[in-house]
Amino acid sequence: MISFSKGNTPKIVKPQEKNIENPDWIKCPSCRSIQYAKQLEENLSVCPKCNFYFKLSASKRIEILLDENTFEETDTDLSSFDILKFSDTKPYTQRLEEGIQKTNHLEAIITGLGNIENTRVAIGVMDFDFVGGSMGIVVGEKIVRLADKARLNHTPLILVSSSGGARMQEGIFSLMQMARTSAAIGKFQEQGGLYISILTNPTTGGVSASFAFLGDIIIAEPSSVIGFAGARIIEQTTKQKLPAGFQTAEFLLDHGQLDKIVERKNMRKLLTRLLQFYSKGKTKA
Amino acid sequence: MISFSKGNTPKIVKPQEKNIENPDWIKCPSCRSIQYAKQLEENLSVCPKCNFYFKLSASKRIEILLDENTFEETDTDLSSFDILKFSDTKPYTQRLEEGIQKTNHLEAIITGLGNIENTRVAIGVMDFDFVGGSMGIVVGEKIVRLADKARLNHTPLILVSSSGGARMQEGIFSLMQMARTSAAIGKFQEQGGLYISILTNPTTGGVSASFAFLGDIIIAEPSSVIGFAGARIIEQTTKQKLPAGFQTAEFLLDHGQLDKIVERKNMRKLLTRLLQFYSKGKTKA
Amino acid sequence: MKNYLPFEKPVSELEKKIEELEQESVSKQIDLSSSLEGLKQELSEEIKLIYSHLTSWETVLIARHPERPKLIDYIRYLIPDYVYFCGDRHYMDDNAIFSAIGTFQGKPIMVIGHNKGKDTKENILNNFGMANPEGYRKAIRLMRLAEKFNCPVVLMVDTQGAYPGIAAEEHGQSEAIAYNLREMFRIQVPILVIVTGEGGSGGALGIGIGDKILMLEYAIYSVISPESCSNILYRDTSRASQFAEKLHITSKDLMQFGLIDGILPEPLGGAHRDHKTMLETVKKEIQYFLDEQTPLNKKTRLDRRMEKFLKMASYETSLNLYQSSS
Amino acid sequence: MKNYLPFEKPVSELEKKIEELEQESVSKQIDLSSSLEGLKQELSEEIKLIYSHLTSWETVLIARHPERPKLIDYIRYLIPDYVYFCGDRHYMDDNAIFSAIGTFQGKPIMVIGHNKGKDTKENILNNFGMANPEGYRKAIRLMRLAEKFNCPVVLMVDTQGAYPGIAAEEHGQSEAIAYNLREMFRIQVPILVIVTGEGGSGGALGIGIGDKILMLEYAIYSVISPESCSNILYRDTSRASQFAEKLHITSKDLMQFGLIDGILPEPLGGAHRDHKTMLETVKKEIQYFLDEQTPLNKKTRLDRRMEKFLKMASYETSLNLYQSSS
Ligand SMILES: [Zn+2]
Ligand SMILES: [Zn+2]
Repeated sequence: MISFSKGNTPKIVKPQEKNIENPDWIKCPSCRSIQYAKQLEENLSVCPKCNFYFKLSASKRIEILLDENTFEETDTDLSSFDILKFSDTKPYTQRLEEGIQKTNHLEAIITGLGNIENTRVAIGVMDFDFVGGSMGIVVGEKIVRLADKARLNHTPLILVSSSGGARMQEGIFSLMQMARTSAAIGKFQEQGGLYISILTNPTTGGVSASFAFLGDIIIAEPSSVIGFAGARIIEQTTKQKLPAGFQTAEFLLDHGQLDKIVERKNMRKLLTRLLQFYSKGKTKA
Repeated sequence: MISFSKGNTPKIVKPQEKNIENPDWIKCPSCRSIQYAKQLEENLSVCPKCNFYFKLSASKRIEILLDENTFEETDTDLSSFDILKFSDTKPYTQRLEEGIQKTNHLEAIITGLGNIENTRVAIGVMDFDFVGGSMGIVVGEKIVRLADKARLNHTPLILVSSSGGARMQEGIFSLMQMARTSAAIGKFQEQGGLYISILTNPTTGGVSASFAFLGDIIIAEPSSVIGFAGARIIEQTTKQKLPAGFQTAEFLLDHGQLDKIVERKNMRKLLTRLLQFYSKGKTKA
Repeated sequence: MKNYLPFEKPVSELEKKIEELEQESVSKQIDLSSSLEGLKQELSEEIKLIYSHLTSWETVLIARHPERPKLIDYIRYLIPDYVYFCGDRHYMDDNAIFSAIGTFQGKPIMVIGHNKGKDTKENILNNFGMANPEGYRKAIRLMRLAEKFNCPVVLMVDTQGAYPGIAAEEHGQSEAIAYNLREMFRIQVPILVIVTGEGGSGGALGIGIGDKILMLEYAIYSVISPESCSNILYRDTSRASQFAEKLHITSKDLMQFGLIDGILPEPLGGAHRDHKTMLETVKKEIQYFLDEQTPLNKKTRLDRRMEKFLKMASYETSLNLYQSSS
Repeated sequence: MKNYLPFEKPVSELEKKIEELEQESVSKQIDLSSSLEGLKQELSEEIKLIYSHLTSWETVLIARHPERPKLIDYIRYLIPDYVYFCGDRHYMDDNAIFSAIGTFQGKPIMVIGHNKGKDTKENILNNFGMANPEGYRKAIRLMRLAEKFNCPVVLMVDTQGAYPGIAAEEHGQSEAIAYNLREMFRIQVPILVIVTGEGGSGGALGIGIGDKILMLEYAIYSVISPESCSNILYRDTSRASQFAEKLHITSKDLMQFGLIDGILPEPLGGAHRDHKTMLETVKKEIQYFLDEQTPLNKKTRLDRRMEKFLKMASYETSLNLYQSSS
């Protein structure tokens, strides 16, 4: 349980096991094959049968991308508060609690500094399991602060998105995070900083339409759903059938929106290469 | 007759009358109505019946756009030479001669300084009757020099295009004028200069794909054909039927390529307004 | 008035009565001026009463009122000698965004805004003011043109949101909005943002960054429309009016949150009842903004704009707000 | 060799003879080495003879040779650890332009070029290296990315021209090329342009502005293809070879005109006969270019780039050329 009273640092409770009945076996939602959980994890949560990408927790993503034991998390004390006293099918505070329990983190993004093949980077990774990876005040704030850290430390900035968009439950405060993160990233880029944006399934709405699409380089994981408006809303509004593969990474690549689609297992290698080009370019001959 | 020997200033011969049989009456190629020449000229060479835009000579265009007696032509001494000793259905030198006779000018562009409602501008106007308004070394040079004059005199720059593109007969020298004019205009714009590009029928090829599309503001006359590749070539290459109105000003406006389409009779008024906004914006409060 | 909102029923009845009485007075040639006087007084008080107790949902309806002044009304009033511009230079001219330069009290300004139509025909042509990526790209292109003219920019926000269409996604709606969010912090001339009607989500913000942000009294600004919010959470729109309240979307809410710099009061009964007064209020406010901006140099202006947005809705600011309110 | 050009007939015959002799030597187990030696000597001399008397039209055919090294060959050789990038961020990824960053002798370089395919399938996929506006927009976007990486750019030109298509016109082919022509003068990192095959008109120039312009020996660079020139003037392409001559499109012509900075000699019989040697020549030339550029600061570089193009093909320069040649 977590206490949301005026800015206290909340206490973290261990998340519950997700599959109470049979935690060792996981069914692939795409090909319906049954995978042994450990093996699936070793395969970076990509189905070995059909290549379906399971969502990855932020911690796992950091483990995969960064050199071992180099990650120093920052702004760990920032936790969300129910600024609008919002409640829908459940109170917002309950959604926050559930997010914390599910992810073992205080918010939908983990930020910090770490190394990729010995190159220091500022990195932020979103976790969809935390209120749909939505961006509220704390997510926005952590990105703003991270961009600032990257700027001051002259390190490249990497953000891994996985989000349904702005967090409705914080209303207009969420919307303004689009402006704030874009401002901070602009400031960082203007001073020569390299920002690599990695889009994973899904990256939509207010996250897609702000920092996620401001990358100097934009990379996506295969098959990720990426877009501004929801497919259902588009269908309702336009009364048209959506084209095949609409809003997938592959569709966006064809339409010029992405630099690359890269498999999860090759992401670290690609980042390593790009970071090395960047640091070699910056060093005087 | 004109002498093309090493850089001598050529002598100008009066152009022949165009309609030897019946110079007072002109047939509209669009609606086939017969127009009294004087009247047509008073109507700015726009058919009063069907609104067809006859091509306008550079001198006439300057007369229409500028305040009376304010035009000071520059670089009047630049005349083309047959650098490749080129000859096709006729020798290039003959084409030049014919151009001079037709237009009473030494090249396909007239450049100079003048006033529009008392605002000083640098202006260049192309004349299609001179070798199809094509851009060779001299046209390129005159634009480069004009952009430079505009830059040094801090006046806005206006170019009125009417051209089939680069001048084949000067080969690769013509192609390089695309780079040169674009460079000069970039230099002018970078220092805050306002460049208004006016596209008239036709503006295509190497002129379209260089200075003509670099305007801070791009205005076209109605129905003008504007495009990069020739319609015939596109049809032959793609084996597709061209859409209705393809490569007309109206088509380009729909496709976001133009700021405005303005009737010939309103062009001076529009320029006046834009120039006044510009100079008022530049003056300190 | 042609359109009455549901909660304006007493108003419509009174206005009907007044009209009848006026006709009677003319046709029967009798003096009913004292009765009329009384009714008009009553009407005015009724309106005052209703408009002093508006719910958020009622405000939404006013913000969307078809007779509310539209972008083109402001442009015609503010810069009657305007010249408008088209096109993103790449793909399309998006009518959902309209932009014009003109002389405002002796100096040029550029007005760019969402172009809601004044009737159905215009609305269809302008896609109800819901822009495609090309609209956002046109907008930023013209802000840069404003830089060249060294003229301030007034951004007028009035959209349900960016258009949720197939081509919009294909052409990078996300990229277009994101790009503007970043680049508007670099536009060197003063930018005044006025939310005149609906401030709908990213589609509003996409032309919503500036040195000063104002809202008309009955304008709204929201991360999501109340209907969509209800739809997402309950799969129907029946709770829209509740969410209008919960989302805190009125000018008063935003002012309290410190997210806007001011509220422009609307004439009695809303801007749709009296265009002239509304236009004049906006005009004065622009003049006031320009005077404020005059002494600032470019660097100061851009630094402040950046600071403003980095501070607004920040963790610290919001937490303080939260703590002081609970 | 799979493809012989018409004027290479003696070569093809000799090579066939050599092949037959070699097969005979193997199958009959006899020593024909002295005969072979003689034939090979003859072959070499034949090639030398042919390639020292090439007409302009023959050069055109070599420049278009299907087995000539293509962009991807250069990229694989120069920057084997390359990473490529896609998209204009607005509308499409245009395969006709390919672009990759990689390590060249310890430092990153960005190579951007027209992407002619190595076979029919690739050619169809890549539209024969004829770019749409999106290709030019991708190119300039990636030159700006190169600025961020502080890495030099090598532009490899090899196109018949910008694509004459319907969508190309709709999406602003003119604007895209014009924009690049202007913006390439502002790219702050060194730019080396190498015309490797066909330098076709505006489509070539659209990625053809740089600090140094080189041509491969048998590359061509022309304002219009000889066929189109003939077609426009005589309504058929029968005079193409004449116009190849008249248009002065060979590397030697351009060098004499002062429009390029150097010619990269091709291996005996053209680059298509010996990729390795050609690739190595290009590699050395890039190294040489990078060494030249190292001491320059950004301002000097950009000033010189601008001056270079303003002077080249200027009235004065061209008139002098004309006068000294007549
Ligand atoms: Zn599977
Ligand atoms: Zn007519």
